[in-house]
Amino acid sequence: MDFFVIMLFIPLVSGALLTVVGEREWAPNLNIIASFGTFLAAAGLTVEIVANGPRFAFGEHFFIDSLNVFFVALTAFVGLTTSIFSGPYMRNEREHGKLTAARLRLYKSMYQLFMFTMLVALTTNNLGILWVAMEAATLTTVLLVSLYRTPASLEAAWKYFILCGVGIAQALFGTILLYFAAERVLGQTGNALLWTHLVEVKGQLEPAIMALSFIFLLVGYGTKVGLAPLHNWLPDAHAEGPTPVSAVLSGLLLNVALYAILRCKVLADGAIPGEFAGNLMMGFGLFTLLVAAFFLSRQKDVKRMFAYSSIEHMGLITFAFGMGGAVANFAGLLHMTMHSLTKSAIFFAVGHATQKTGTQLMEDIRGLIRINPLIGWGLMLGTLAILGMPPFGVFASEFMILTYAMKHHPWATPVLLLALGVAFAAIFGKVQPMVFGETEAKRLPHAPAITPVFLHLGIVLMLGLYIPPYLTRWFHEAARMLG
Amino acid sequence: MISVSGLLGQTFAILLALLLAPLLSGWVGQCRAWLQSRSAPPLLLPYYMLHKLFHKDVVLANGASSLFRAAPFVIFGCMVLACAIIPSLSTDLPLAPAADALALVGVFGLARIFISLAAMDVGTSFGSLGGRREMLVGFLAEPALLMVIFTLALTAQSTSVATIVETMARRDFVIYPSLAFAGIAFTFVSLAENARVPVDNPATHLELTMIHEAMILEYSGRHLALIEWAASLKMYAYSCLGLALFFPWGIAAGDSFAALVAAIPLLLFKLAIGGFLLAVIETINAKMRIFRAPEFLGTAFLLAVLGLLVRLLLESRV
Amino acid sequence: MTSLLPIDTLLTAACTWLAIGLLGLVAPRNTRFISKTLFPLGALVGVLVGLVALGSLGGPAQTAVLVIGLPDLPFHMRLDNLSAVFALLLGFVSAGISIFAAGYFRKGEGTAPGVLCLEYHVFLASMLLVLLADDAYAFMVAWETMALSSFFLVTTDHRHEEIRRAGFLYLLIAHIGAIAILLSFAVMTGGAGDYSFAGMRSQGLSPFWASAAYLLALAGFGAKAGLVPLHVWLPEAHPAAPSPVSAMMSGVMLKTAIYGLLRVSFDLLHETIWWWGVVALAVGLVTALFGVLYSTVQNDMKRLLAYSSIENIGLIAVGIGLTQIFHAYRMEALAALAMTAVLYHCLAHAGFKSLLFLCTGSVLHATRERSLGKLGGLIHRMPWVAWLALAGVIASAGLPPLSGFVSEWLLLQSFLFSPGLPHPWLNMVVPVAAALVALVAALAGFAMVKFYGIIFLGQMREPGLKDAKDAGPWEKSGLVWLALITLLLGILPSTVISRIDAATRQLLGTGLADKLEQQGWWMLAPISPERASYEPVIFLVTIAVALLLGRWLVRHLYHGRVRRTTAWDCGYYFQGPRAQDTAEGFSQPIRRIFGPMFRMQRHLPTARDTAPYYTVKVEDHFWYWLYLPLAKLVGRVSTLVTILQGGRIAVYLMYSFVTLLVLLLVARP
Amino acid sequence: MNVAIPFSAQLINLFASVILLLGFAMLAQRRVLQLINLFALQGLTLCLSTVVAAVTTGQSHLYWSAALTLVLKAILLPWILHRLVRRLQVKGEVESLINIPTTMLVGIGLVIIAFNVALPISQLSHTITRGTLGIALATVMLAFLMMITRQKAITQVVGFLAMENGLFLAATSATYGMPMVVELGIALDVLVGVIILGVFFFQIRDQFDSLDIRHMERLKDS
Repeated sequence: MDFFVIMLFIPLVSGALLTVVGEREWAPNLNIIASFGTFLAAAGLTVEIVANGPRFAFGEHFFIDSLNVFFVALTAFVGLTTSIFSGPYMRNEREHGKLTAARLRLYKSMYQLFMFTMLVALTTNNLGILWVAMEAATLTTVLLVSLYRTPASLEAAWKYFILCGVGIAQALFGTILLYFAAERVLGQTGNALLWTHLVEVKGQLEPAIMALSFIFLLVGYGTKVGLAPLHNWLPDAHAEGPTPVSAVLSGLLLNVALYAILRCKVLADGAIPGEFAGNLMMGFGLFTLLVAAFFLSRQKDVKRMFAYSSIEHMGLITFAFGMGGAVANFAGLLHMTMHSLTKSAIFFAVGHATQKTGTQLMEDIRGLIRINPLIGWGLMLGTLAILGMPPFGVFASEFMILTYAMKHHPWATPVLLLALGVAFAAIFGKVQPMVFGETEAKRLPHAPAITPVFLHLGIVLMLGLYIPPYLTRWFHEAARMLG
Repeated sequence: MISVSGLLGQTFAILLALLLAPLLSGWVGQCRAWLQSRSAPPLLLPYYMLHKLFHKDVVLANGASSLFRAAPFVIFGCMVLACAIIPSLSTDLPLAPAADALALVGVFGLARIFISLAAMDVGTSFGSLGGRREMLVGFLAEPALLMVIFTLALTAQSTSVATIVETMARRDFVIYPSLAFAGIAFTFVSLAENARVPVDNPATHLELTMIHEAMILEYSGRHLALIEWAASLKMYAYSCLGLALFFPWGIAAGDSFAALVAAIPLLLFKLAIGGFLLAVIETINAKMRIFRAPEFLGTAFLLAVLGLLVRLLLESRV
Repeated sequence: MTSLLPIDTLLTAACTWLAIGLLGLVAPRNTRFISKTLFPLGALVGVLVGLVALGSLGGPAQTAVLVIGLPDLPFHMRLDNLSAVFALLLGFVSAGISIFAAGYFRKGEGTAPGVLCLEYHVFLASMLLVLLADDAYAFMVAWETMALSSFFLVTTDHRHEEIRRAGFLYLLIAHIGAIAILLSFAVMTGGAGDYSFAGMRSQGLSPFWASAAYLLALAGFGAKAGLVPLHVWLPEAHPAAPSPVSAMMSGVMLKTAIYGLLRVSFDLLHETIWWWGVVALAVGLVTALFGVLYSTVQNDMKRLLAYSSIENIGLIAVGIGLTQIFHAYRMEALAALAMTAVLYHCLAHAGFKSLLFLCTGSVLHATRERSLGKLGGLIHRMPWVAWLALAGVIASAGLPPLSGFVSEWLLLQSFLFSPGLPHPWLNMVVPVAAALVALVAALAGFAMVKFYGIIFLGQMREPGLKDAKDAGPWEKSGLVWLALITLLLGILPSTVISRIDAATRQLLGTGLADKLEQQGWWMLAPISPERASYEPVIFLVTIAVALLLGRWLVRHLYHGRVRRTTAWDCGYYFQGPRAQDTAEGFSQPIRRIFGPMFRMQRHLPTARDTAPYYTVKVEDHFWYWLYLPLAKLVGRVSTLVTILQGGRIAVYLMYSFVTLLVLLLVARP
Repeated sequence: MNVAIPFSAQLINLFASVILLLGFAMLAQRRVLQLINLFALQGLTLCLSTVVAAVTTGQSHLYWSAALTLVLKAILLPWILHRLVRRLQVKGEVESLINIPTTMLVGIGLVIIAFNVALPISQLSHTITRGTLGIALATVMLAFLMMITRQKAITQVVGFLAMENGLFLAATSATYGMPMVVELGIALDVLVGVIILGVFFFQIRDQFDSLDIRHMERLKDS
């Protein structure tokens, strides 16, 4: 059996199945089982790739190497934990009368389809299909964001759709230009959009076209990553969608978009002399980081705040990849992993917290540690982790990024310092009173799933202190591929 | 190391201090009376006082704690130590290495802390007022004294009082302007530290102006005797320190017993002059308001620092 | 298996602390098990750490590499003499605090005891790891874990708004400081990318980059130590924390910052530039003066002590600055003297300040009161605490014969021998600095008299104080332990210095031990006995003999009758507790003399007031000069930035469009 | 630069110019239904241009591409949009944020920019229709401008689709079309997107009683 085929097959089929069977008592479990199956297949695929090296699938249209298998594993894992989390969460939402059975059906099927599109985007070798999958991921999540059908969620979904649609149209223009450049070298074959072919001839691609193409790709996919000033859809979509969706948007979709940029950056770097792509990314990264940090201090809605935090971290990661080089790439990959795990854990905790208190306004949430110590501690530790406090793993990557920046781009460090400081003050100043203090407790109809929160945080903690050697090799391999 | 004559000299110096200190107080009192055209009290009045106080019962306030009772002994012990290490007759003092000039300031500080705490112990209005004022005087006087000592220590390249005195005594006669600054500062500090006019008035019981007296209001009997004795020891110590630092001639340098004996009349003479001058100062000055005291001591501090700087500017040969 | 090296023992100790902490989670609500079993165990480990560190002093440096850490950067550990001195401090002082804590933590005060136990022991272990860390990553991990665990300890009683605020401020400044430290390390790695300390040592940085590294380290470690103007968290966090935690933070944690500063400036940076010393000296002086002045006007006993800690850290920084100046001019003997003063003051302050904080803990438990204005006369009800606190007070005031005096004496000595520096400006400035140090020392006495006098002496200001109970046996033993440390450090300086001299020699290449060993153990004469000497034992014995002899004579020659009656007080009729000085009243002279140093809001009663009252509120200028404007600035920028998110989709599209256009027009490969 | 241009290339350039002209027309158009018709016309022109390219080069998949364009862009999508407008009873007039003449001026500026950006690249092309790359870019930008300036949700969607037209033009003219699988994928995405949008319109109207996007400005931070 081919792990890869199974991995793509399960979410597609289960998505269809969930649409057909509708909302049943066991539907959430089916969702979890499907995600678990995807995760197992992804794990199997990962082991296979780590052991045997890169491979193709479906002719040359899919290509799995150490770079994307890493994202695949991460996506499948977070997909699994999110599905576990969403079980009791969505039931509670239904009890609270926010959702109907039909919506829950839509949610589950779209969730699986969303996983499918992301996995396709991650594994495809064809930059055109990558684009198609990204657009499809947008479409599925638009429906997820507007799940509550409230004016706010509709507005958020509309903005999400239009902004990301336009963004991704620009990415398509970039892809066309890329094809245009590739065609001159590879000829009128179907191979001219295959990354593996492109990367072999990247030195011969016309620099002028590649520069233009990269600008379009960066602006296009960058909209999806949430780079400022293209980020405007992101806080709305995160804040108004259901929390599991916020978790996967923040933890996974942003990563996938950034992955697309990274694949293109490899080509641009090969074609364009100098550090054109890297400089652009560094500029965007720093600007995003700074802007997001200042946004943070003005937030009132907890999910919105953590959405800005995601923007901030995406800025930092983009900056890291912009610097380039094995260390920075490694740090960037590590930071993506840590951010995905931590941010989704935070959203899980936040989800339960908002359900408990019935509000997303931070000033109305108090004393979580008294309502439920585990949620309280989960949110507190998750926040500290995302703020880069050791011994959590986010610090490990921030450590590498900061020291590397200090060494190679010392001019950037004051900006980094300022942004991280402001972000710390903003987030921590708001989360601390939410967790601490006094409150009146309320019980939820369905006991929250706390395991995913601490599972994620446990992994993040472990990775902060000890990164297993095979993981290191894998990361190094991926970082090396990025050049 | 420690010679027999040194030990003898040390013991002698301590005994002399214990004996002479009340006399010095008496002498100053007498001089003051003369200068103010009053009939003078007997020269030995302090001794009578001590005798009387020792024989009286101790009357303790209800709120007094064990610290209150221990303080006079601690203060007395501190003053004895101070007198032991200041070369009054000879510089050959076995106890001298125990505390150099900085530690000497520390000894005075320790005594001050104890007396202030004791003053606060009973919990009366005047007691805490006195304690506070004493600390106010102290925190300005102490650094000024330290600076004076620094100036001299720089000249002598030592903070050991004995070494300073030896260096000062042995030097050729050169005019050190810094010493003038230091001397004036030292005088100011001494006046403040010993509760003399213009900072405090040892003879007053006018409640709102007093410092030292306010602190010891609740003491009686032997405790009061010890405190009074310690106060006179302090004045003696300051006088000897001033004399030793600024007029060191005549203090026996070695362990020769003859020189030591010869130093006694000279010391008495110098103390008599010093006491008289103190009386003069007290007579021609009026007591200041309490909030003038910081300015007064601040001036002392400033002068001492100036002395130090002048010393560095004009007299260093680096 | 080879024999167990000290470093292995210390690492095991750190693990044991962690394990003890985790054990606390087994039965998080079982106060008895946790306080009477786990905390004493922790104390035992502390003693062990102290002994091992003591034993390893003077030996060669030992290293270890752990499996954990980053892929290319496993945790490097190293025990050298500098770490050993501070590990010694950590071990012995924490032992006393843990013993005290065994009696202190009770049910129903904030966080569950089990969680508290975890936080506390993680705090201990992380401090030990900070001292042992030998690469940037291990150091930062341990450093921030320390900050984090102490943050949770500070917010133990998180129900109070101001405690949460204090914790937030603390963690914020600690984190910003940590980023500065991180950048400093990054600079020190140079281009090599080797983050181990060994790699940093071998870097020959240019003066510019070395200075950058030093200044970053000064800012970073200064934020943790409480150097002005990064001190603001300290007077908030210390009062907020439970007393054993305040003691640990003030006594031990601040010293880890000093350790870091020493490590960077004398070990990792191979060259010292003279003006670094001037910077440290100036910052130290300002800090010391600021700290002591503010400590005199505080009305909360723990705030008073917190400001006093700021003062002491300032003095330590002065010493470091002096050492750097001497070291830069190759005057190694003097540098060694100043360095000894620094190390000694670290030890001394750790002892007496934790002693004092623990005493406030006992007072707090006995009276539930932190405000000085509501205490008084506790010496009658709590004699143990009172007399032990007196030891701390005397040491803190820098008076002989206790520990504080020794370090101050050494510091002044090193000032005294400073002339001869080949720099005329320094020659002039340094004595003035000495004068300020003297002033600070004297003011510290004022603050301490206020602290002690108002809490323990006088009449009880509140009727409730009559029920105050003295500390329990566990608390007492902790206090006695720390008082003993203070006493021993006070009277055996020569012995102690000849032990810690190994660290001085490691950092500067020369030390004081040779000279000290020529003289007896009782004598402290760092240069030569003719130049300066101090014999605390003789000093103490002389005073004691005079005291006892006096007492004996008085007892035997005169009768020893004592009568009790009401106080005399010049015959003044009203003698209630309100007649005494209040805490505000006591510090009135300071407020008057140093008025411009404080930001004061005063209300003075007039003669016509029907209900006259007097209030004074003293605040920190730095809030208004630095922090509030900064916060306002961030707020303004945030307001500007949020314009970006105006809600109109057309505008959002335009951002995207303009970005694209700008890139198309401007960006060129 | 006086090279004789083959007739087919002239034809394609003509069609491209028409597409650009239609882009301007859409920018200037106030009525929704007319806008949709213009969009359909643009799709048709695009299809014709693709057919010419297919005939000239003999690339068979370009025929498929042309057919796809015809069905999707010229027939299906306009039809769906028409139905939507009628079902939702969108009022005829569309207000613009900036008045039309100004928009046109900005549009001309954009065209200049687009031509200049595309010029160095199109010279590298060896296809017969290389000049159209600039026109494609200009079309994309004009559509973008339309999305920015129009206040109705439905006009934004038309703008979005017009942008896709520009992209298709770029794909066919500069590179003789993308690989078939990609084109199919893109077409599918566009179709699904429009269907989802259709569903969306109803939801938006239910919640806001209007399709005016000015109602959707409540999520903000400033």
